[in-house]
Amino acid sequence: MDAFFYNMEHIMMEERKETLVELKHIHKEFPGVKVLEDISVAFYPGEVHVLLGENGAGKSTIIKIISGIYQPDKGEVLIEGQSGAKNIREAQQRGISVIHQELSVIEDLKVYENVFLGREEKKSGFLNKEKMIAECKRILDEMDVAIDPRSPVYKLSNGEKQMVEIARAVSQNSKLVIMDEPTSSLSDHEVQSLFRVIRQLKKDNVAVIYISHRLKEILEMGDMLTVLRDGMKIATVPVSTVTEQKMVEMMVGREISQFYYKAKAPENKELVLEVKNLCSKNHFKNVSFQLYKGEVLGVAGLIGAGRTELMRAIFGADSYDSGEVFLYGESLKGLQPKEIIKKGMGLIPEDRRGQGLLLEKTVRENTSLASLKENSHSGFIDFSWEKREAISYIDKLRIKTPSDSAIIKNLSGGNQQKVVIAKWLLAKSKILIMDEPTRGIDVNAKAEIYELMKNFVEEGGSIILVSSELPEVLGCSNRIMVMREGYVTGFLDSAEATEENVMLFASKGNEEVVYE
Amino acid sequence: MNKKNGGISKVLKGENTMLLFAVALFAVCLLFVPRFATGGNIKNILIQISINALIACGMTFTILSDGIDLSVGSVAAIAGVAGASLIKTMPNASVPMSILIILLTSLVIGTVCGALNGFCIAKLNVPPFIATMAMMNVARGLAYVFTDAKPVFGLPESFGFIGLRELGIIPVSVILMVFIIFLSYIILTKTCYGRYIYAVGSNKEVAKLTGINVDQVRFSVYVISGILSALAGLVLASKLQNGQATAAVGYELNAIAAVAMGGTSMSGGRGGIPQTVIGLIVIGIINNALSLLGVSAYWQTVAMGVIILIAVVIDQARK
Amino acid sequence: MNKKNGGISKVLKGENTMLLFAVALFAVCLLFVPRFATGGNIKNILIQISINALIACGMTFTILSDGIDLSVGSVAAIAGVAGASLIKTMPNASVPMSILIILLTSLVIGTVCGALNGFCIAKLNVPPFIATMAMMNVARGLAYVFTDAKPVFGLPESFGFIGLRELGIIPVSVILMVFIIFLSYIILTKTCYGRYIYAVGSNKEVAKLTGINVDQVRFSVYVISGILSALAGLVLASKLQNGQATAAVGYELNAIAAVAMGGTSMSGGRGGIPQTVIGLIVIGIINNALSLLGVSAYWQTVAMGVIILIAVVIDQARK
Amino acid sequence: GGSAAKSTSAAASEQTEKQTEKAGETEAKKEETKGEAKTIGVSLLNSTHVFYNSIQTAMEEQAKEYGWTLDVQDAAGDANKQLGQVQDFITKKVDAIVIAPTNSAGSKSMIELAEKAGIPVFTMDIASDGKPVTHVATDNKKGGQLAAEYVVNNILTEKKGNVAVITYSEIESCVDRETGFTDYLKENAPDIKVVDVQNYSGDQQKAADVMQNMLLKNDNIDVVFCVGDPAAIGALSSITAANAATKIIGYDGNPEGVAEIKKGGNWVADVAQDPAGIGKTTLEAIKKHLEGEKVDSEILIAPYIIDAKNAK
Ligand SMILES: Nc1ncnc2c1ncn2[C@@H]1O[C@H](COP(=O)(O)OP(=O)(O)OP(=O)(O)O)[C@@H](O)[C@H]1O
Ligand SMILES: Nc1ncnc2c1ncn2[C@@H]1O[C@H](COP(=O)(O)OP(=O)(O)OP(=O)(O)O)[C@@H](O)[C@H]1O
Ligand SMILES: [Mg+2]
Ligand SMILES: [Mg+2]
Repeated sequence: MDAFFYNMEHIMMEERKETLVELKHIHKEFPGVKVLEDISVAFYPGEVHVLLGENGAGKSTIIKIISGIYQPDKGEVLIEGQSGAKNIREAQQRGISVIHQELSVIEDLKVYENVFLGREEKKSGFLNKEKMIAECKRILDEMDVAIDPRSPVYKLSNGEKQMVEIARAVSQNSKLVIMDEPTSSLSDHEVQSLFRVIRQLKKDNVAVIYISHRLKEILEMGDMLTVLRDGMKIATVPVSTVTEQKMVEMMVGREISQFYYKAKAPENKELVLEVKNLCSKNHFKNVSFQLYKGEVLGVAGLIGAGRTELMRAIFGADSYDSGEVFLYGESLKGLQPKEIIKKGMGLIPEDRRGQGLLLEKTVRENTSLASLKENSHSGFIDFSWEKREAISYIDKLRIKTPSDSAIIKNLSGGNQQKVVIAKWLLAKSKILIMDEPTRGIDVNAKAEIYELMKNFVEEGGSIILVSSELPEVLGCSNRIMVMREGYVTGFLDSAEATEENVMLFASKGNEEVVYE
Repeated sequence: MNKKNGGISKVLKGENTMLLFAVALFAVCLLFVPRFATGGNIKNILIQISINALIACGMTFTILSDGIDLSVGSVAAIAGVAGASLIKTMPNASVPMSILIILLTSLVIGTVCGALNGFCIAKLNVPPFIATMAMMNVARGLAYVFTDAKPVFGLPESFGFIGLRELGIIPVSVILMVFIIFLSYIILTKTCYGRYIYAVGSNKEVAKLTGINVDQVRFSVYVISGILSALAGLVLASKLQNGQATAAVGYELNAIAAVAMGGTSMSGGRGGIPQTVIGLIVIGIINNALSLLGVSAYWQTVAMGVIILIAVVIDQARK
Repeated sequence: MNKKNGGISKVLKGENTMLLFAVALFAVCLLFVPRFATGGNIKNILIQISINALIACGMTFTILSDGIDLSVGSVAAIAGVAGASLIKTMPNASVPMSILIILLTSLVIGTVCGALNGFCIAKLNVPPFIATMAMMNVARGLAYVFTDAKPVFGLPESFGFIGLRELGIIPVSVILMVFIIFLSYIILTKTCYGRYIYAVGSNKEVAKLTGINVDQVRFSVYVISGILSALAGLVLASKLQNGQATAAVGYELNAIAAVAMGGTSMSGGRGGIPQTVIGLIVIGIINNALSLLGVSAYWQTVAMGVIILIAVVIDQARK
Repeated sequence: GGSAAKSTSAAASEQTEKQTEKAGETEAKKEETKGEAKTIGVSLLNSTHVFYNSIQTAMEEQAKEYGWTLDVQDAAGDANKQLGQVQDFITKKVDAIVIAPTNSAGSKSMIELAEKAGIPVFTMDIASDGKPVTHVATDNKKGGQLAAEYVVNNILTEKKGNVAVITYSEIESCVDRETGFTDYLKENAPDIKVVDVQNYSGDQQKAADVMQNMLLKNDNIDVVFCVGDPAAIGALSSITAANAATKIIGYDGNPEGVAEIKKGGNWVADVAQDPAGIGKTTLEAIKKHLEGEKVDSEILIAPYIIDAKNAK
């Protein structure tokens, strides 16, 4: 079969001439890990080339090599026939722009300042702010996102930040735009805006490298597909020749029989969490809902709908103006996360690097952090317990790491996410709020996480699942709450939940607010 | 200009509490401190903050870039000593000549010291605190070695132009201060370079990813700080008509206090010259008022600490 | 213990360059500095670093939590003055009584000053640099007011026990230093609280969302730093047999230098007591060797700066 | 005061001469006896201060003459650092130790340490609470009095007027100068009012600032007494800038002060200490002691006034 793919690739290479970027026999190693082995692949103008592979397969490393962040140990990069970029600046000057996997915006700068960072408009030597603001507004309007160019970026939601980064990358008039999981925190609506942009880029004969773990997107947008497994190239094929099943097979090396795991809705409704008329100025208004034992409550909405803010408020991380939250009938008013965690709640935040993990610390230390105290001996850490549990969760969740004392920064994104989940499983939480839990996670790991979720609720836990990936919400939730601009616009149960229905609620006006 | 209007309208909306605090403090002093409200005293305050202002402008650059410069006082001292020694060899120097000497010495000494700091920080990756602390020792030590700790005095009259004379009714040192403040403000808010300083201070990694030459930015802020410190040292020498190795000890803390008090974040990326100016004014007014009130030296120290704290607490409480 | 073995094996692998540097420095001094290699001199070095060691241990806590404590010197001074004044009222105090007074005074003064710092920082959200700078002024000023800048002397013999006496051949102050270093090490590496300090210093938001009481942690490190600084102030007073308001000026920089030089990150989360100890030893050896070599005071300042820089540059270059 | 000063220093220099002669005579003998090339450890309060600098220079000259080695260290105003230096001197087995203590209290333990090691200790400038072999110093209170006398006798001869003081509140010896000055006026010329006392903390620029404020606050200041020459330099710059008539009396007798007095401007007089005298006398005392002679436990070098008449 591989021979078949190889031939096909060969034939197509002959048909087309000018490559924009070409990798030839690239090898890359980090201390102790071989990350890329003999990778050769070519990228052409006007083509969307998808890189696909499990977490840690080496996709981000490839794009970091193309964009001059890393130099290959062996092999060469050719950009328009010339040797590759020695640093980021050079790559940029030679027409390569990148949307990195981890959010790369400067929080303290304004939206327009971020969009034009490094290529400011000037008028007689000084910054031409008016022009940049106007231009930025135009770009954002074209992408159909309502963000004020003058707003400081730290005030935006994660999805909005992602849109800012996209705006920045696509407005550079580059020859190659690389997108490393651009949609991981976007909902359908924004994904469609992004696709419009990509189509326009194709028309302008720009090359696009696209990385995503959402297989549907790949089928919709991709032209060519390169699959990686453990740092090696499996194949390069036209997207038109594959199906979702096929992609999974190429990527994982086996078939995945079942993907979404939905637990049965609980029979007798035992109330666990109740939110009553929760309001927070600017973020959400009058939110009420119930969560029952053994259920997965999905929360859907477009970016900036206020889901993250709501979850943080429930968890005690942010204060709210009015309303109340009851956990097992007890009010949580004025409690800190510390106390709420003690009562059995856990939060898997949307921004794992900024809010979920101590990047400089080890896998072990991150795993144990939330349950350290409970397992200590009069304040002294039980090191053997810590190591035992860390190793057991590395096993259980199949976390790909050299050891339990590896610095978590060096793990691939998906594996980092699994450590966050391990942290709360170890803390024996009964209620888990999962904010975009599968962001940046590969299909295989996703399936594993869905299974974990199912087991979790079946053992009597409850989950609030906030996700921008509609199939995930639909596939895993027993009930779905839809939000729009800070309001709850509706509840759907399993039977009535379809993509169309959810989108209807997610985009309709406040006046039509419906409660269960 | 935008920003300034922004600042004022923010005050009216009660957002920029530190400016509000400065205004309130000023009003209180006007009412209760004898002779505070005289033209002469306002001039005095301006003269008194002018040296710290030059240093604090440079400090604003380094702090915004997520650094710090502890060597400012020592650089000021070594520059003062060098400039004084140089001018001493020209007993009949004219005013323009003196000014030239002052500017040249600032430029050379400031650039050398600043570039060494910048090189260690940007290229050798030494934490700014350590690198500039080392420079603080080295520059101060060299100033002592150079002068044997004796003041360099007997300088030509003309050398006092910048530190002592007035143009019309405005002291030259105050004009210089206003000019440097204005220039720093323009650089930080109206140029790409200024924007990059904020970007680097806010997030070095991301700044690097967007193609900003992070090393260059980090290097250059220390050169700027060095030059402005050296200039401050020369103004000081001009004002006191001598160059001394012991001059400007502990001035780094005064400058940092002014920068941080105004609300510039110690970890970079947020703040700016308007904030520094407010900080300078508040500290200047407090010092002046305590001295006019004849508060005893010991209590002055206490009062200074308490008032700075109150100002910052009020500012934080509003946020 | 884990960590220590790690440290040594790292050195063997050439990873912990600063320790290597310290060892090399020690070897060079053994060979080239006359009288360096005597038991008496090693004892001297230990005595000389003991005060800074107490303060630097506290500083390690605050810096690891992403803070800083500039008030250490002033707190030491006010504690020394208070303790000396107190013991002066008991001319016939026994040794245990003196020790009790010293410990009690450290605890009370250190807790009060540290708690004020911690409150402003953790609860009122004042940047640590500003809050502790304010405390630096306030405590120093109060010490002056309290003593009128005159030393408090004529203290009972017994007061000198901690600072001057020896148990067997080991000075009591050195024993105290070793004890505090050990205690700090245990707290930071073996307890949940220590782990939380690292977590808070690495990322406050993550720590908060993981259920760590961030405010409490941030508050407490300043109390620890306050108590250790006060203790240092009392050991100093005991050693010098008097309490004076001018004591320990500028000690904050010495302590920060020791902490930062060893490799503890100024922005928190990384480093620890072993690093601080290495920093203390390197600085102690340099000071002692320069003094034994009879290098002139001015060149000592220069040399100190240069050597610190070299050490850190080598350390960075290896990374 | 002035005459007393001269006699003391004259006596001192006579002694020096005698000793040099004696040294010449016994040169041959000395070569046989061990320890003629002595090493003296000196810990100065603050070697970045001109005053201590002058002491150091004089000592170095004298030591050269004796063929001794001096090991001068700077305590930088820190008692703990000074203690460390004394410990290092003991390690180095110096023949004698000279301390200019950072504070009147606190050098006791250093003296005891050295005594235990059999090394004699001498103190300079600031008296110790311990018992050194000899203490050589200027009388600071006396210096303040001299300045006040000068005001009464030469400036405000009608015993009426306003004076101010720029002091250094953190340094005990400077506070002594201040009180010497104010106490003398209180007793001998109650109509001369001390209208303002401000602290300059050893920073010239701060002295300029407080002078500015004092001039603004008080309509008329006839004389300002500065407890150190750096303060006087700062004050001078503000007085010049304000075009005021305030006269300055400094303290220290540093060359830059003398230069200003010679110019005949506002800086009219200076209380001169004799740092060279202090340095020399100390070494002489050490020599005597090491040779087994008895020395006085205190040698006071009186300060004297420098004004336009005797400035050189
Ligand atoms: N700086 C580094 N040091 C050590 N190992 C690294 C480093 N960067 C990446 N790796 C390792 O290289 C491998 C490939 O990482 P890479 O980020 O390219 O994966 P990826 O395919 O982008 O995965 P994901 O889908 O999770 O983003 C991973 O096993 C990762 O742990
Ligand atoms: N710190 C802040 N200050 C001011 N506004 C904020 C802040 N954080 C978020 N917002 C605003 O709150 C709104 C809701 O953001 P939130 O992150 O809750 O959305 P979300 O539904 O989780 O969307 P996403 O899918 O993009 O994460 C956003 O429009 C954002 O602009
Ligand atoms: Mg990746
Ligand atoms: Mg969200």
